[in-house]
Amino acid sequence: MATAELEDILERHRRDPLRLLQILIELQARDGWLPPATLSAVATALGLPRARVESTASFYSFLHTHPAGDYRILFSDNITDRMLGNMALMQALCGKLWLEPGKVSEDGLVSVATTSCTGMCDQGPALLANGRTITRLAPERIDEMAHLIRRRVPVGDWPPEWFHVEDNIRRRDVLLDHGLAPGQALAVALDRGATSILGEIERSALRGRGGAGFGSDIKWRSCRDAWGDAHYVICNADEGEPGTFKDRVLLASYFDLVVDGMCIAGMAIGANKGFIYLRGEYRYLLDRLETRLAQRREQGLLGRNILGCGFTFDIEIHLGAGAYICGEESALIESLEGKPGKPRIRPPFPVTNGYRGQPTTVNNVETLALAALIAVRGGEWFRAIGTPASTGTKLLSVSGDVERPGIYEFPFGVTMAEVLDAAGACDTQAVTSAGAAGHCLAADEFGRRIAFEDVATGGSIMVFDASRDMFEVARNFAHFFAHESCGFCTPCRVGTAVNARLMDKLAADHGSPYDLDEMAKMHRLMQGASHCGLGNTATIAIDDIVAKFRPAFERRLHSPEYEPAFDLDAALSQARRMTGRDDPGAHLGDNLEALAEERAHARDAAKPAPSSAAESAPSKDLQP
Amino acid sequence: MNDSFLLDGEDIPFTPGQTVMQAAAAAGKYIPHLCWHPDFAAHGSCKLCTVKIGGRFATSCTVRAAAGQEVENRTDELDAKRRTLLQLLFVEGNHFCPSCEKSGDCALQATAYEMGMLTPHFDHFYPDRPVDASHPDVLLEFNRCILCELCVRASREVDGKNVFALAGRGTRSHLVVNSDSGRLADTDFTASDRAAAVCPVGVILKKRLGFTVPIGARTYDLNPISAMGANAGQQADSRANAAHEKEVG
Amino acid sequence: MAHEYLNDTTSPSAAATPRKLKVATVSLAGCFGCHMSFLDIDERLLPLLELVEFDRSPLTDIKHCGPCDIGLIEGGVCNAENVHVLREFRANCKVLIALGACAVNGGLPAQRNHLALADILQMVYRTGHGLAEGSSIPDDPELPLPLNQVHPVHEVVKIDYFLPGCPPSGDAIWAFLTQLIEGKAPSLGHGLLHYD
Amino acid sequence: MNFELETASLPSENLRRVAIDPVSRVEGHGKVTILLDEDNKVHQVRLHIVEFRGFERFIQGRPYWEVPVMVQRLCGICPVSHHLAASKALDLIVGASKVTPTADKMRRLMHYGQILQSHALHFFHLSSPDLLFGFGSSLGFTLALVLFAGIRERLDGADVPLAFKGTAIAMITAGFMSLAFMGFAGLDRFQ
Repeated sequence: MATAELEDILERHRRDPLRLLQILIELQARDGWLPPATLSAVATALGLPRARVESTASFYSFLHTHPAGDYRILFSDNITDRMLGNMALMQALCGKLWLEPGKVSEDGLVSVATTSCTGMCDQGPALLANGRTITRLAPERIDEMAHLIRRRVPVGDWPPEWFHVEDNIRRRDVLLDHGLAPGQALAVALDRGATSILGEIERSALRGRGGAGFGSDIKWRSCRDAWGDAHYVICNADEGEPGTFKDRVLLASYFDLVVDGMCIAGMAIGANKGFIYLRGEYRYLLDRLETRLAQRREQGLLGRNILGCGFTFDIEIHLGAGAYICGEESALIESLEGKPGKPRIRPPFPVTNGYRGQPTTVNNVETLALAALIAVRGGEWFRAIGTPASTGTKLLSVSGDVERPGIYEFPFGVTMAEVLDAAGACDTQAVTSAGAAGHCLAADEFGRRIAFEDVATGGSIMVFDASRDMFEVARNFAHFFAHESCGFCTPCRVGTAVNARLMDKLAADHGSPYDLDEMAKMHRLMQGASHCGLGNTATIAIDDIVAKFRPAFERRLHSPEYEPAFDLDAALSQARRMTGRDDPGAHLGDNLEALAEERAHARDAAKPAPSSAAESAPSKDLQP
Repeated sequence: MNDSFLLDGEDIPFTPGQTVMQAAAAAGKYIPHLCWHPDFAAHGSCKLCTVKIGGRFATSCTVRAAAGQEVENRTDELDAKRRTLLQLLFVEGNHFCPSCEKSGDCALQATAYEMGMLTPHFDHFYPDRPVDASHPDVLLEFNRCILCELCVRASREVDGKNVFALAGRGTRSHLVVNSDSGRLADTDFTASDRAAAVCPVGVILKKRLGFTVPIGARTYDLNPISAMGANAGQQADSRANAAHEKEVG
Repeated sequence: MAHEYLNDTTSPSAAATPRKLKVATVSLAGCFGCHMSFLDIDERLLPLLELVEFDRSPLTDIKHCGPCDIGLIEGGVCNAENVHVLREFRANCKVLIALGACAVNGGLPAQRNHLALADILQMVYRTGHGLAEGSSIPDDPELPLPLNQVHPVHEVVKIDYFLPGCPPSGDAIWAFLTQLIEGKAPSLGHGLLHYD
Repeated sequence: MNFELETASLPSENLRRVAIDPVSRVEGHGKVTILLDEDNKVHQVRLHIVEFRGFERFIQGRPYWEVPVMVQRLCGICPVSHHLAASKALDLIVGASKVTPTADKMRRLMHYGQILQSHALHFFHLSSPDLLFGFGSSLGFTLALVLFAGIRERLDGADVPLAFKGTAIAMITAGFMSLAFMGFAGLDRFQ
């Protein structure tokens, strides 16, 4: 990377150490990886210790500190992608490019690997090609892709229809049919003023749509009342929960409402600056969103002196780089500050000590959009929808074994059965109500209602029909959490790894009831001892699945007694290869039982009489 | 009368702003811990200091003490949870105590003794981690790193050098040093840095001090870590004292 | 817990004198240091011999372990033969005790685990310093093949008790065994519990 | 030249294989295989050293001062020998070609201590069981132990030089006793 180009990037980012992650993302996009020399140059330019730059560069999945090929293909590997056959397609692509998954091809041309859910479960299987999303993969598309890669055709010149992303909106309600013009809500809010708007939000009893369900008015009020030399509004568009793609649709087709919501939040808490933390998997939206923000600035709907009311509020979009943990608000803020996404010690909470230590409100995309709607329609109107404890509507991203995967907007209180019916699910065996980090409902629970007081959800509804192996679902989740754990605290860092290994042990037919007890032990350990929500929720779905679909696990238990996790015979592979031996003694496979009999026989023969051990003279102890 | 809270039924006074751990340590009461150290900002990652306050789990090194709190500390349930956490740490790295010069001065080992850990229980990871002997006076043996970041904090907060940082994510997390080559020799680290005498395990070791103190005379041979009371947080290294006596004596 | 089983067989019922517990010991990939430490209980061997009798062990030179109450396993699982012997002990012993660091966590021999076995064999028998020209890796079928990694015994069979130390001191072994035989869950206080 | 490792390739007429496995009268792990024909005439006998651990490879890359402590674990009966061998190797590395008299004396003392311990061990643990077990073992073995325990009790009261108190004097007595018990060695022929 010529220093001139590096200087250009650093200049554009005003050599601001807080923008370290954004700088690294641009460098990664240009060079395909981040060589050590680049890390050193960036560290010097930003006046940061090189170790700090290395710790950020090595944390995020989409930043590579080792060569990853000119083409970096990442297959989305959520359980819904598996159900749509992504593994076969990946093997096919690897076959055509003569490489193994996870490795770079000999000539450094291409690497193929997996990544966590890319938010395309309604039009999967999907992959990221150098960070750009390609949906609806099929064998022909894979064949042509291999062809394009071998002929070194730039990703930008690949067939445009590959990159097309549908909204798949299936059921609209008050939010998706809001009918407001861009800036309309903002104008109303500016007209009514902060106190009145806060009153509306309070009357609406709006709760966070990211999944935690924290009262938005409480968050905004405590943020406004916190002292600080600057206040910030952050739109959490990380949307990393597997099976969730509602924010994708809001950003793609309702962006103005979201921006209005951010400006309203800014006005309410007295902030002049907002950030949108856009997940790296949605990079394809970046230019479109930046253009729209620029237009709004021209139209006086953003930036200085909005609508002539003297209110200044501007928005910066920061990209994530592949880290599910950055959905946690304090980890998101760490990432916004150019650091690895490791959750902070809480308290203090972001509302008092957030971005740059200043009072910050972090709200989900959907929450901000609803706030704008409430500013116009009023709190009472909103409160009349849904249930008393869960007011308003909820966007549900429904995927998996359904006729019509997509976005369904329902008032809170809708039963799971109604949602499944609307989506055209049949013969449903199970549903995960909050992606990998929530509960798993069996058929007898579909009467339960989607609401914070019953089935709480961030919007990810993944449906599994009777043909699905629920063990594989649990195993996919276990690997997801082991891959996404930030590694900060012992129970989650090592606990998720142990869980993933236990799942692999069962999958390799080495399982026994002992291993199911170990999983339950990990569940108990991580509940309450983990540093953040990831560790505390990493085993909930798994624990549910083991409890409600035990046969799917029992089928996997190879023996009632404890078995080793590793394959005994395979453990002799290197020795066999080096010695060239293949005689029975060189194996530990199915001859184990036979050898045990033989030894038992030898033992009985060796002892003439069942006398006490001392009598038999050792020197005459010759086996026949 | 300033405020106080109950720790296993005992009254512990505290001054406002103190965490439960700080107040307990000041009162000479031992709460198991690995990543906490009285001289540095709390970290809250090892989770050994998990207690129960009013029936809810809490990380005692980060949670503020409050009047009237009822804190459960050395209960069977919590010590069992701590044993499991220790087992996870033991299988994640390579901890070969028999040939380790920090044995007997190692907080991980002493805490495991205190919790009565007899087996690592889980399947070992046996990771492949490097040894960096490049620095003339200090050895870095990453096999024993428990990612407590005491060295990171010491080097940043006291030495002002930022020699250490954690890189990677999840179980790929690992310690890195602040040099282009990645070697300790190419940093401004010296054996007299505060960060050189803070490692609770056997990663950052001053050279030429190995096995100077005979078995039986090392810090935790003499008394268990729980008996170290307030200075339980001090990273014990009888080898340093031995070397000091040698120079002074 | 397994030790309850031990308790009721030795509680002297009025009529029969207490049956002696059958103890078997073996060293898998161990160095016999733990067996030596076992002998370090010195004269306390006598009271122990009133409670137990030895089945297979280096002492009695019995080649195979018959049905026993307690199996003391020293050493990790390093080769195929260790697997057979360990499984034989599991099949025959009511209670298995992992004795010493090798059995408990792989011990020193497990320091090879981060290396590829193929490279180790290559260096030791073919490319190492001072080897005769053309020397090769032994391939006699009588030799058990080494596993790719050394495993602690609990990673191959279910183990009931663990007695760490390299070696555990004679006093630690004595305290551990006597508590176990009295039917108590063994615990080692400060000074007895060591990993080095 | 590439010499073939000699192995027990069974010749045409089948020989019966008898294995003494494990060989337990020595530290370490071994196996003896004997090939006999029908009328029990021995054709081939081999001692197989079955244990491979790879110490020589995995001590590479370790801090040099750890190696003596690591290689002790090669053998639980003669750890001192391996420790001293490693120390001597390190003498060359650290340039201590001339070892100080104290160090030399300490090394000899350690080695003598082990020799005494090994002799007692070899007699009481490794060879005497063969002799005594063939002779009503619990009686013989107990006899040896009671004598040994008795002598040690008497030693507690005896005026033993400070340097020899405790284990050292016990080992020396064990050494003398093992010499005394050598007298039983010839009894085996009366089996």
